[in-house]
Amino acid sequence: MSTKPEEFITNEMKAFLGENLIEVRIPRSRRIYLTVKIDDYKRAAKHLVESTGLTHISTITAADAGKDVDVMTLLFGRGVEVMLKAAVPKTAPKIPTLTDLVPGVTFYEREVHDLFGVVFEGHPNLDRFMLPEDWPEGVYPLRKEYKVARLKGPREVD
Amino acid sequence: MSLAVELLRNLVKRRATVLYPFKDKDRVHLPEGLRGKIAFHRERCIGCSMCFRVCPSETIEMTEDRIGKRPRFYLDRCTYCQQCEDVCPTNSIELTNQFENFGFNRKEYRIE
Amino acid sequence: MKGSPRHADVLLVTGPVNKQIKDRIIRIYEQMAEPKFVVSVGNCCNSAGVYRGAYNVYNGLDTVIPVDAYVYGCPPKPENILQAVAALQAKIKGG
Amino acid sequence: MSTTEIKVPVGPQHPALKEPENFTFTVEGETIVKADVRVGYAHKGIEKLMESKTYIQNIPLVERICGICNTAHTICYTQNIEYLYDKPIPRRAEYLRVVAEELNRIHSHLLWLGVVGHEVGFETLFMYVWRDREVVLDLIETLTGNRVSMAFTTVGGTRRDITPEIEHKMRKGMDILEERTKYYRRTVPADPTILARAKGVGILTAQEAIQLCAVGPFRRASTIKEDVRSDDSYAAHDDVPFNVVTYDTCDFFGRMMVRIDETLESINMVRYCLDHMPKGPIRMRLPNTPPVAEAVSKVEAPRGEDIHYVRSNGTDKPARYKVRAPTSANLAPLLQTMTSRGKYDVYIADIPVLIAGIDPCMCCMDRSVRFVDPSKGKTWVWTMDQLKKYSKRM
Repeated sequence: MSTKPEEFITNEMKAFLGENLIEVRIPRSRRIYLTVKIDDYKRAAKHLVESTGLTHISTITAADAGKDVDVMTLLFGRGVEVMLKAAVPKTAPKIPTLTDLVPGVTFYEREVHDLFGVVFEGHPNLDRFMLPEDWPEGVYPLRKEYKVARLKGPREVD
Repeated sequence: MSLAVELLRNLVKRRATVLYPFKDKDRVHLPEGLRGKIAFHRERCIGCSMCFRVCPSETIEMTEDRIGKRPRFYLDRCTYCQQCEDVCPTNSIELTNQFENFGFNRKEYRIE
Repeated sequence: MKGSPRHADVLLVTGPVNKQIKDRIIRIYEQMAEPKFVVSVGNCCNSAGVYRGAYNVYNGLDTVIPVDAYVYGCPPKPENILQAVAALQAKIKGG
Repeated sequence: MSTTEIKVPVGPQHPALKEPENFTFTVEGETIVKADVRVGYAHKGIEKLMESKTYIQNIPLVERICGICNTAHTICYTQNIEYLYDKPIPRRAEYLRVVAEELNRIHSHLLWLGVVGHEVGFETLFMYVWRDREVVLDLIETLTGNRVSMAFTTVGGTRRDITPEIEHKMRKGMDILEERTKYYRRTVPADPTILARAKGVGILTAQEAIQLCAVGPFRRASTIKEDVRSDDSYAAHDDVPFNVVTYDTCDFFGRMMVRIDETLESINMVRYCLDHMPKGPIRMRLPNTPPVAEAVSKVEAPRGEDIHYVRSNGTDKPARYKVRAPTSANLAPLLQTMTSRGKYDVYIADIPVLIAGIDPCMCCMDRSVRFVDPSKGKTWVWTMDQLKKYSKRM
């Protein structure tokens, strides 16, 4: 394969998604950043995992970008780390799950649900994963609007 | 059973445990670059608060005294990362290699 | 003697105290029989050290259970921990 | 739960390896049918805290994500910020980072080998391995000033340099360590007590390892030849020769041998770096505020692939910082090895060994074990000592 893996993957994804591919960036060797809309997210991930050989999903994470939450899936294959980003509106934070595609991501999605409140449709069990039991419902610590309140211990006197 | 051979060989060897502080005070490994308790030289400090900006654990707090601005150190929060010593322009902060730091009241463990 | 809090005299705690482990620490502390002593090992345990300000961490073990001796260090050298426990022992004997 | 299944919770006080965590096993008599995990006992909210500290202040915080493999997180973090600036750092600093990382790998793998002896009930091995580990801890303390948390790398390079006498001490230390690790390489696989507990325990086939995204020695023990140092080489790994160790036994025994061989590889890598250390500066000054960008950085931590993501917004504080430690990637495959399927079934007695199999560093994650028996309607919590006594009696 004469072309470098980065070019091969970007051409493959451009051909597959066409103009739905909002943005493609190759900031450095062995890194590709793709941005897609929510309804292409599952299709793009499936294509990357099954037909472009990126079988290993390193992690699924999210970032608060003001009015919506960017859900980012990091896949690895052919020596290249690909980041697939989809913006999810905070008003309706829903995105299809990838657990049926790669079962290893169950805990990543539960963590993003716990800390960002993004609901992964079709996830086997989205209950509490990392936060303590008495953490209030609907409060997502990694969102910008959550102001960090310092914990005061029962014996604390300052 | 070659592990048995090891067992026998160890019977004659010196014991590995260091019974500090009762015995073996000399066998403690003390390299000269050890990052221990902070020593602050007030006379060199010019109160530029660079150390305050670089400290990761709120150990350093800027206060005033009759000479001028200076840092106060809450040593029970220190992570011994030595970033304050690296960044101080007048070398007035220095991490000694004194590692025996313990106490019964953490409110007193400060450099005022 | 079994390795459980009920037979212990001194409880050594290390690492930051977070919201979820707080109740477990209090339960273990209550399981210990009087007279009991607590040694907080490391600056994370003394004062949440580098985690000060995290939404899930308390500002030190002494905001949750009474602490008798503090070992400063991040992490403290093993000899330092030994010396602190020995000093606490001497203090207890000394009355 | 009509079948005679029992749920058994153990913990959360240090079920194995002194880490708080909560497993729930549904068991049928002796074999485990389903395993589930509840984490959060060591969750500190580091990622939110990092958004309120500057890039320099975050270095000691990132280093304390994991007490054992802290160099991996620090190198991954500082590399990530350098990707934001997109400026190369001095070559000598990259070699120093490889030395620090491999010393940390030797210390982490030897610690794990000792704990395997402790889990299996072989206390003498635990004592011997941890005594030999002191050699590498003293080297790390001489080089960086602290036995465990190195504070060695910073944004733009490293903070200390290897002087001739440190180099001399390191070469002597490497010889001692090589001789001791070779000794364990000979005796540990030949030892009946360990073989009985390691052979054929905790099966994870290659296909399952790929499906469940296992990482590190846990993955390489199932025949998959993947290592971040060779696939996505960072620092000076493109120069430093090493071969990726894999085993095809897919069980606990394979994981143990992968880690022992990796220790020998690391010793040779440290020697290679000392021989070919380039001259030049060890640090490059970088401004406090990186340009607005995103970056992904990967490192091969002792437990596996450690991946960080940073997003900067032009200020001196990161807008978002994500850390996925290797142990959280190995959690799903760990549960898979704990569920009986087909002709391969798992017994309660295997739990301590299986948990130790992924070398869990629970400050990156966290766990313990609880058993529930629906047919008897009984649940009971076992602390790790009870579980280990039970497993030794089996």
